[in-house]
Amino acid sequence: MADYKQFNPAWEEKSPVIIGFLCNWCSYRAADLAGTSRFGYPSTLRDIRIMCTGRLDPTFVIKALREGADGVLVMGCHPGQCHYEEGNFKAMRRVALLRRTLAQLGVHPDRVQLGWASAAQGIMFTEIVKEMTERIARLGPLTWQDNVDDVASLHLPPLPQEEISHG
Amino acid sequence: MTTKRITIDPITRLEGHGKIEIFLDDQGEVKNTYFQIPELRGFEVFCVGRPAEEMPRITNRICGVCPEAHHMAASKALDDLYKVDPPSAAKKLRELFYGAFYVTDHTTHFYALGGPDFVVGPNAPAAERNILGVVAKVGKEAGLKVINTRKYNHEVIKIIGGRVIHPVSGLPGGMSKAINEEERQYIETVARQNIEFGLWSLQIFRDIVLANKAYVDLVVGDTYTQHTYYMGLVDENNKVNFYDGKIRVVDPDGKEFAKYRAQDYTEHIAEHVEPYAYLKYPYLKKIGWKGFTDGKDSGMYACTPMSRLNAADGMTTPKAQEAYEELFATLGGKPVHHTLAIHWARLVELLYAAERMLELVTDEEITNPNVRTIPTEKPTVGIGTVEAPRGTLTHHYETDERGILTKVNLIVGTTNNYAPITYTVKKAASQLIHAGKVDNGILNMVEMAFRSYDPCFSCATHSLPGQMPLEVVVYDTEGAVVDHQEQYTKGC
Amino acid sequence: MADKPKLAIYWGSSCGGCEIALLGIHEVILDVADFFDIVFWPCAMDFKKTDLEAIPDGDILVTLYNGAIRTDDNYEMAELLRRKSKVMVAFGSCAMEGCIPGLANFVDREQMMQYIYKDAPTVVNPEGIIPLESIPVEDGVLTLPAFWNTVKTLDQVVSVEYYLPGCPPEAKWILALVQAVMQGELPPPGSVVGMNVTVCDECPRTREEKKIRHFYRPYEIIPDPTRCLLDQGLFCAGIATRAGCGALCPSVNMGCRGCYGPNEGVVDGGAKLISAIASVLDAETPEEIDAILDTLPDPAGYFYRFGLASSILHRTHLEIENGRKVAAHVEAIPRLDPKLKD
Amino acid sequence: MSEEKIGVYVCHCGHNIAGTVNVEDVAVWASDLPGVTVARDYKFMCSSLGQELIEEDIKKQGLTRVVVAACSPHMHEPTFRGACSRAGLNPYLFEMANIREHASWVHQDDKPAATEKAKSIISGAVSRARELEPLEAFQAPIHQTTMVVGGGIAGINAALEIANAGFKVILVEREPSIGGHMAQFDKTFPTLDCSACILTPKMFDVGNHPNIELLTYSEVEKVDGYVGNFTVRVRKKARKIDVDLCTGCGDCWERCPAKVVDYVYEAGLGYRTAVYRPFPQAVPKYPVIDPDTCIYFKNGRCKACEKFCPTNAIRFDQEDEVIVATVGNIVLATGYDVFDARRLPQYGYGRLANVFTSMEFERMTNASGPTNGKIVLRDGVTQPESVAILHCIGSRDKNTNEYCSATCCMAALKFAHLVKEKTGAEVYNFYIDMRTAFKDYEKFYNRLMEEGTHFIRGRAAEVTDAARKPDEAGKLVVQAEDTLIGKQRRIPVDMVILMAGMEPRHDSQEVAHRFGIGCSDAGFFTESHAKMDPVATMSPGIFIAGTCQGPKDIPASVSQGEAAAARVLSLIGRGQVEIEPVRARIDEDRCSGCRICNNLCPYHAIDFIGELGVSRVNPALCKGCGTCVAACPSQVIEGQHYTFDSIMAQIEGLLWDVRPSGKEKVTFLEMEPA
Repeated sequence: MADYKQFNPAWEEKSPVIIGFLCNWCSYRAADLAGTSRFGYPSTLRDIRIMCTGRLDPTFVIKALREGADGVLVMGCHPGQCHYEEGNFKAMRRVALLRRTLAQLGVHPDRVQLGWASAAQGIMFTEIVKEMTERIARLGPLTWQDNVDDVASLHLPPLPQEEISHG
Repeated sequence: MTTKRITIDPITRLEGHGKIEIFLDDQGEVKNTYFQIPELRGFEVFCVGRPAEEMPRITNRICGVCPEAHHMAASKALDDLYKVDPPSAAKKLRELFYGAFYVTDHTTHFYALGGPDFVVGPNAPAAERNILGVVAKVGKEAGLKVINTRKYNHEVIKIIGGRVIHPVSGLPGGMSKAINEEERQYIETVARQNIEFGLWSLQIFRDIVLANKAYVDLVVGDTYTQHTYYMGLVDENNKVNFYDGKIRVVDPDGKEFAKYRAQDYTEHIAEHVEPYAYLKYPYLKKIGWKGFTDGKDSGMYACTPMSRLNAADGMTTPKAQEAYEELFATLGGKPVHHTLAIHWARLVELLYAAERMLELVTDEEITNPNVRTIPTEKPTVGIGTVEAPRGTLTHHYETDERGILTKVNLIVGTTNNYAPITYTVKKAASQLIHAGKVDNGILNMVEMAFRSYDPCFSCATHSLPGQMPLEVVVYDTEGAVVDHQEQYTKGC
Repeated sequence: MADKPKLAIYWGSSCGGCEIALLGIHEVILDVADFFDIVFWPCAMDFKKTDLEAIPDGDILVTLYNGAIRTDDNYEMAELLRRKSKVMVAFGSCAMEGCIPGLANFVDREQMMQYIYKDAPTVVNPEGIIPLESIPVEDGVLTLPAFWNTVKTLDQVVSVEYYLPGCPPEAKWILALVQAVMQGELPPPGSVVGMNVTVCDECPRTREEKKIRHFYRPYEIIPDPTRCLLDQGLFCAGIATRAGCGALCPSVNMGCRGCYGPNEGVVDGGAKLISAIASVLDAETPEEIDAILDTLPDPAGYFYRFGLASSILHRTHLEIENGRKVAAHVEAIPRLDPKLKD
Repeated sequence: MSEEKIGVYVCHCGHNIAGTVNVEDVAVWASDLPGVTVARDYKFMCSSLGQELIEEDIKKQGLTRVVVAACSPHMHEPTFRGACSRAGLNPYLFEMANIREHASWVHQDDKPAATEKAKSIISGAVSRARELEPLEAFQAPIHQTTMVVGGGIAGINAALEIANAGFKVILVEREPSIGGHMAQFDKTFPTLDCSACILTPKMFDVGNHPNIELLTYSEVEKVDGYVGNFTVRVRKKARKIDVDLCTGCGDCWERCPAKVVDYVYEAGLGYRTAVYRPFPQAVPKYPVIDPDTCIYFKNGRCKACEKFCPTNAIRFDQEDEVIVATVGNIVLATGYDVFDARRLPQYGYGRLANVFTSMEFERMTNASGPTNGKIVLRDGVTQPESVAILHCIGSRDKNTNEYCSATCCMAALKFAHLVKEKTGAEVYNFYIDMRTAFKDYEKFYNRLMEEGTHFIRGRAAEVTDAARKPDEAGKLVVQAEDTLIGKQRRIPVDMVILMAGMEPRHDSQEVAHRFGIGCSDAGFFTESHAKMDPVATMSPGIFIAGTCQGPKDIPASVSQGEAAAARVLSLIGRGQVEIEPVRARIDEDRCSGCRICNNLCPYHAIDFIGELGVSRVNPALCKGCGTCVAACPSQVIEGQHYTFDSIMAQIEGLLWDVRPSGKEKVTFLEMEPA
């Protein structure tokens, strides 16, 4: 496995996990093309096929972050090229508002990214995945569960970590 | 050494609604008394980052019992923040709304919470000292009167504020909705009934309390007397006003000590922190924090219905003015230092609120549809003050140029009285506990002192409501329980 | 008395509004007092925790729990009542979704202590005293209940059978719940007592196809009293909020803020608002989109006004900073990459 | 939910997957996933044996869900859905896990990582499969009429094939006449037979075919619907001629005083009049009046054509006509644009008079062209004594087009031959590589070398008229490095021909979007599969043929046109087609009528029913993009096959290895203070 400690020691032996939402017509086929053309890219992306980025419910993005993903990548057709005319515009608006909301919750905007790749842009697809992986690698793991298992919060004033752990 | 420890605790520490710890010395005399408030929600902190105009709909969640007070204080702070003057119809609408709130709130307290002590009697069994006890004593129609007064005034609150609990209509520059003639007529009827109700309540007080020497002695007794500064909101003629005016402080001799605009409150009020309470202790900055002692030299001040009457020169409405004069005449002139007199003062205020409602609702401008002034200024700082039933309530906001809050400070009704309450408790304790012997009556005595403030620790801690279930546990040196009683009182 | 079904009513970290709302069922409260043996209601009756502990587990038929979980106290009482009760009802927004107190999940305890006891403009605290969980004083030690970093909802700490939404719940639904219990006609566990449509269903305002070019702050415009507020660019959470209140706020020209929580089947109400509102923005380029969104400050504060503690993310991200967990901060407002234009 | 019996099949795909992903381990691992009753790995799942494996398990083990981990669903989803339905399992209860394109092929350098990723993908697919619901595909009848867009040689052949099979065809052509670029050519390589002679009969057939409705001077404006049932709006531009009266006699254009350069047909080398017929063999034979150049349309006077028209067919007031047609299939054969040589100023086209483009030369050497086939310099009289032919103009060039235009080498050889034959001039070919693939092309190349044409291997650096030596005076000098001898060479010539490459039509992106298909980076239309499905597109019922799909020569274009026709005919023969039931559905009882969704639908499939205060989806118009589903704030719109629950489940599945161990509650209780 690739070594991500070089970007951020917090990774230890782990690798970033990115959930991808790919539209059926452009970006998913771009990924297919990257495959048939054997264009390699980091194994960090785990993608979900949706018919159109217009299907992207922000709940999915939030769910992914909560369930252990370090980032979410939404990819669709280039503006004007959407198979359903304008679904990708809706996605762009939602991601814009979602990122503003998440920023208030301390989630770095780089963790939720939007990109376009047409069915013919296998290379562009791999580059977007590479770039996102590197950004996430620098940010370090998200591990949202730690926020909720808020052990440290149970004692006042905060005790040293090791004493807290059995709290 | 054999120090005894007495814990007066709301059920147990786990209830965490307020706790009194008393430490005795070898002779069993009171050595130290601690009154703890173990709650905190931190509105001042999580309101930062929110748009200021949302405060009337967020800060009212500080207290579900007096949300109207926070709603108004917030709305006024926003007027100040945006340097906008609401149309006079809007101001009148707000004050009318506020009057209805005062009537319900004072009614609740007098009949359901404070009053029973007198009406039913301080030594009656706890089970009878409640609203039902009152009904039993003064008759069924009385109970109905009380319930209906609450019901109708709640309707008024809903008409103007949008909702009975947690109203929403306050905005910088006015109110989101005007009232129509039909609504006005309804409110007028309610206002007239309120006046009747106020007079009737005062009569009950006369008949039951003033006619009973034992009660009067209790009221004027030393246990329930403390000489503090008094604070209240007054209009340009130094008359009592709940919605607007300047803050006036009189010293224990009744002389004006300070009179200032809400915007200057930080020059006059400071807060003291103790490590054993989440609640802070406000005091008069110019005098300073001298611990829990009374007198001219202590910065401790009270802020109750009685304090407001003490701090003002009278009432603007005729019937209330009469009642005002009667009160001071009966209790030997201003200022009145008797804690239990607060109940009487509360009824005077109730009558004033009712009369004021009628004035406002019969003002031809009250149905004017123009109840909004659109702000144009860039926001910076806004401070708003109203008289909440339990004391002067101040909201202080600072924002960036988009009106997003960067700083919030709240000085809430009951907080003002935290020090005097503590003092009362301490005094009662040291007067009633001797040689390690705890008189069984102590509990209710302490509690009465305490309840007369109608403390609302919901507001105070911006946390739980002001339920103050008190429990006395007396331990002998082996820690075995020798005596155990408990009582409840309800804040707000 | 003893063979009457037992009822308990309790508040955690709440404002007391739910209790007042409960009194809003007026005379029926007397039938309730009659039908049930009320074994625990601190705000009204004289029972203490020891009495509660004495009750056999599962002996209480229904506990109405309002208020969120913020301290050890809140948690331990919830835990105890759960053990004693057959049916646990999350009564009101605080217990159900965290409500306004849940907004505290935007910050952390350190921030609160620092500001409230040290930085607040009126505080004079040269020694920098902050309240402690356990405070040694001469002759003994005083204690305060532990104060958590994170506000939790009732069902995040104990299992809950029914939910009664609203801040506070409207009397008619309290009545519905109480009567359902008294008539033994309880809905399947997990049910929310209320409707499965949104506030729009009860809102009399006329709605058009949505297209938002600009958001107005409530004080910026005087809205047309007959048209949908959102259509007029005023934020209203009614589109994504469970009905049942009778659209009270819109009826006084004020947008809904979502106190009844998300609609049936919605997992994250905030996410739904984001999706719906962003979808109808009248903009197609990154610049246009950001320009419109700049007119809607504090989106998280609007979308999660009442539901932050029950949202999927639950609270703001915490980072370890010298041994303490503190709220992570993203300073700049994220903007779309202009390259996304094509 | 966990009562589902799920079968998981991990495909080796020979070495394609198994070479990188440890398929045996993955299969064993998958057998422990919740709900999985059988998990197997197999060499080729798509083989008949592989499919039978699935069918058998469904029948014997009563599987309720099937997951195949293999290639892209775009490859074999239909295959395995078929297997499922043959075994009696609703095909929409099948889920594909793409562990080839999305794992083994892209992580070949990291086998453990590829294996882990394959597990995640399968885990996600299994979780999603559990949430799938049975659906019935729509059966859509195929409308028998076909539309062919583009009247070049590819479109002509497609149209004729279908029409000859007895089905109606609507042929839409943007220009006044069909024929396309082939109609401009003189000879065709390598046989050198006359282009017009082989094209004209086909054009005539099209013009007179009972089954072909010919719409020239027309453009498609809008396309709605889906395979079997497209509604197409065509704008028929006003010819300003009443074709019922016009005989094509030619009096009008002979009398027309407005002469303009003809950039389309004559490639700028010749003129036409304002009322014109592009070329003599044009089909249809009727002229058009070009309002941009007609004097009458400019200043309201003239009307010469009207005066002289023997049949009074001139109609200055004629308006555009909009035709709405319903067709079952569409063939796009919209052709190519010629590279504009001005974009390479170093070759001097447009600046140096005797630099010509290949298309200009085609017209020049064409007997019916402006010079009646004479090869002369710009002066129109002088015959060149030396000619340079520069290859790869706008092809195989990072600065213009990276791709090879495939036809220029052969065309260049053809030109060299014609120059020699007609003028005996010296001919110099400047080439990078000679590309003479396909039947008999190499033979033609050898013939040219025997004819004595010079071949200089090297891309020309520039063409200049700045003489350095006396023998360069008054000539065009082509500067190039001869890479065979490794020397710079300067060749003075009289004429230079630039072999301009093929480019996608300038508006190919818009056209692609209009028809709902994709474009390559360069802008050529994207086929469904580069090898196995070259004339179909990602949109069922839309086919592509000829150079709109990529550079190719006449025989290739012809065969693609006919291939597309065959695909269309097979659909018409089947009579109906299955359409994925991926649609949005509104639960009207729970719709609160907030109207958020109303104007999100690009197909206007959502209506607001005022009296009920609810919104409703028209399934015939809905294409299942899911935009309204995601937007609905009260979550009462369900997206079939891509349901909220199925996607949420897939997220959980994909994150199987990093998910928090349990529910928050549990972890919380662990935190209970001591």
